[in-house]
Amino acid sequence: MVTLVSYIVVSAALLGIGIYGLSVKRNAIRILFAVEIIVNAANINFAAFSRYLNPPQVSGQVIVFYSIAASAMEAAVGLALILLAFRLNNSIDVREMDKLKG
Amino acid sequence: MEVALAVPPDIVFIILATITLLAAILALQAKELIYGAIGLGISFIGIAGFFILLDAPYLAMLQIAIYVGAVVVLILFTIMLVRREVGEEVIEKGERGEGAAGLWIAGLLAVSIAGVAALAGPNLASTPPPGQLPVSALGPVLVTEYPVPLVILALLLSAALLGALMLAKVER
Amino acid sequence: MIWAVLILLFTGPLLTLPYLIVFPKRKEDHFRDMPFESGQVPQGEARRRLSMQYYPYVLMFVVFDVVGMFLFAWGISFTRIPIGSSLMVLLFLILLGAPLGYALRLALRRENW
Amino acid sequence: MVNLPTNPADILPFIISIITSHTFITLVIFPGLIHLVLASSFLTWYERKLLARIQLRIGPLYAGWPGGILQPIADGVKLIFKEVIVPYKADRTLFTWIPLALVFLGTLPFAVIPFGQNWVIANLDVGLVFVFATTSIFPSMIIIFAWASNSKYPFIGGLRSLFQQVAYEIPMWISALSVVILARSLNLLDIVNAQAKIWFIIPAFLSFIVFFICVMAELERLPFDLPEAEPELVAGWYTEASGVIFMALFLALYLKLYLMSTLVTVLFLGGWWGPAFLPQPVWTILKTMVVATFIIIPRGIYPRIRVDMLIKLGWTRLLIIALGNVFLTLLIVNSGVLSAWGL
Repeated sequence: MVTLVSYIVVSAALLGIGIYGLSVKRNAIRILFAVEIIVNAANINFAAFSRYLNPPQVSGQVIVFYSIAASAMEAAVGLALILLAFRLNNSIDVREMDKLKG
Repeated sequence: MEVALAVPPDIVFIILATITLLAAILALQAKELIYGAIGLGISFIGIAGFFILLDAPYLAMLQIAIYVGAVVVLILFTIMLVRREVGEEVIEKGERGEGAAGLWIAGLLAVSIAGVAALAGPNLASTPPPGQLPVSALGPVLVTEYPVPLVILALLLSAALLGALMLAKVER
Repeated sequence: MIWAVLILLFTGPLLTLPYLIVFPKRKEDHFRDMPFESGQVPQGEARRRLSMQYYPYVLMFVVFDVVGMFLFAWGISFTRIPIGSSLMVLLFLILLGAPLGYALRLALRRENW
Repeated sequence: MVNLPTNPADILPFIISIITSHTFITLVIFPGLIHLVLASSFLTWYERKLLARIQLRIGPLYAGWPGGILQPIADGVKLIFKEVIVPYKADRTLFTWIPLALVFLGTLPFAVIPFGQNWVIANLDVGLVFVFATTSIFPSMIIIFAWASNSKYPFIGGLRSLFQQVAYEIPMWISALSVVILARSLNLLDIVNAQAKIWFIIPAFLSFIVFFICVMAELERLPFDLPEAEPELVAGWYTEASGVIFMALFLALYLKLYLMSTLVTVLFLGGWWGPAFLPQPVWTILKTMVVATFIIIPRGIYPRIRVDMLIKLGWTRLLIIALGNVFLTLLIVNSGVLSAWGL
């Protein structure tokens, strides 16, 4: 039986995968993947709650809409930053981006 | 369709969840970044499947068109731009020791959220209320109830476009 | 969804059968498997870093993808939207017009990339 | 669920009832798989014949009557039994499976294309967006395939293909938007039904022009065939494809040609509407073939355009015309000129 809880569980699992990638990975593009996965986990929750509320609400879907738009833009800027970092450092390892360190 | 090939939603849900989670893991763990991007795309498609199950078909199409159609393209493009000539993934070596710790943190977080949700389960709605929203219900709400976020969205889009361009431009 | 499953079921065997017939793992033959370069021996790496020139257009695509999907959501139901709110959409597009023009100006200058 | 028969004697009638059911016919025979494979292979023959006639040649001749119409089948058999060469150091998995995924993606959008009032597989409410969403996955597949083949020409071609399809997708969507505004629906059945009295090519002529140009660019047809430019790039992004892989890619490309032609028909040329002496699907297919002819003909007569012309045409002219046309359509619809035709 698919209930609201099953969606929350899937989204929690996605969140866990995302957090794992965020904390462990050193490749900047991988970290961006992790961020996208986390945003998607949140989107599932919005859509699920909006569907299971009574009466059916469209606001949840609108939030997902804005969230998708915002995270697409975040990916665009993030990838531009990665390009810039690659040009300056010749590496996309986040541990090597320590030019500002004293 | 008159012969309703009524696949029980549970099976569809389980298959979708498996695909999504495995693809998300592939996105992070694949050796080549290209495979990672493909895994990310498959995971996005799985989430679009969830949106269809949740009676939000427009969101599913949005997800596929924006994420799989645009963001994955941009990611692939960037991967090909930042490739090193030799030695694809020198970075991954130092991760071994931290992997276990990260796994513990992430697993703990996910399990605790899922546990709380399962405990609160009886209080949450278990069956969705009947009645789907038509696709055309999204537009009026988007434009009439949220006009200010709309303008902010326009500003965000322009800022992101110009910012990303200025960042990626070659300084001379 | 049924359609997708059925296509998988049909195109799968249809195309994997020849795949299986044709694809026994054979010994690698360096000369036969060489990439085609009009008869010349390929030099250097094929997957060289690509030029940045195309980057701004892909970026513009990502932005206008979002705009396009938004406009579809507005377009199907615009009869039920008061005309004042539709002016909001006009404002939205005008706000985006200026960055588009500037981005195109940046993108068309060859020395930037 | 369908009740499965328990008595062995009932099995044959049960199978017959399944095969003759409308669902099965729509899925497998008419708008379904057999029709799609036949139509796309017919299109390959038709294109060769048409181009040959334009260039005062004869084209395929020997395989089957009339005019070598069985040529696609002969080609298919030949390609299946040819040796597949995977280039040295290529990514074997991606190189073999991406073409299959492309065929899958090429067939998927036909689920929502209506060939007649009852000849549609899935009556989706978001049909048009579904078509656009599925076709927008093509460019990333192509660049992955080009990357996987580890060769220079495919890589340059794949890059150009990505860039071009990305540039022309936006004007295409926005020009389709004025059709959506006229029909007030994303469901392709509703869109065709709204054209019962007047085809949308008349109130939305400008967007038809923009849409058609964008379709040609999306399909990488001359004058927009920069991704496969034979004199420069050998065969563009599928230079290294051979045997079955080439067949799958070719099938996917022609499925996309057929898809785009039907889409133009459905959106602008009134779908199945026509004098009643022919059944509805026949009208759809006839109009589709006319559109396909107009897509193919420039290949015989036009030269290729330059990259900068491509950019300027797509991102400035077509986008601005499409956006302006949306507001023109809004004005037309609000002024009530079209109320005589029920719009």
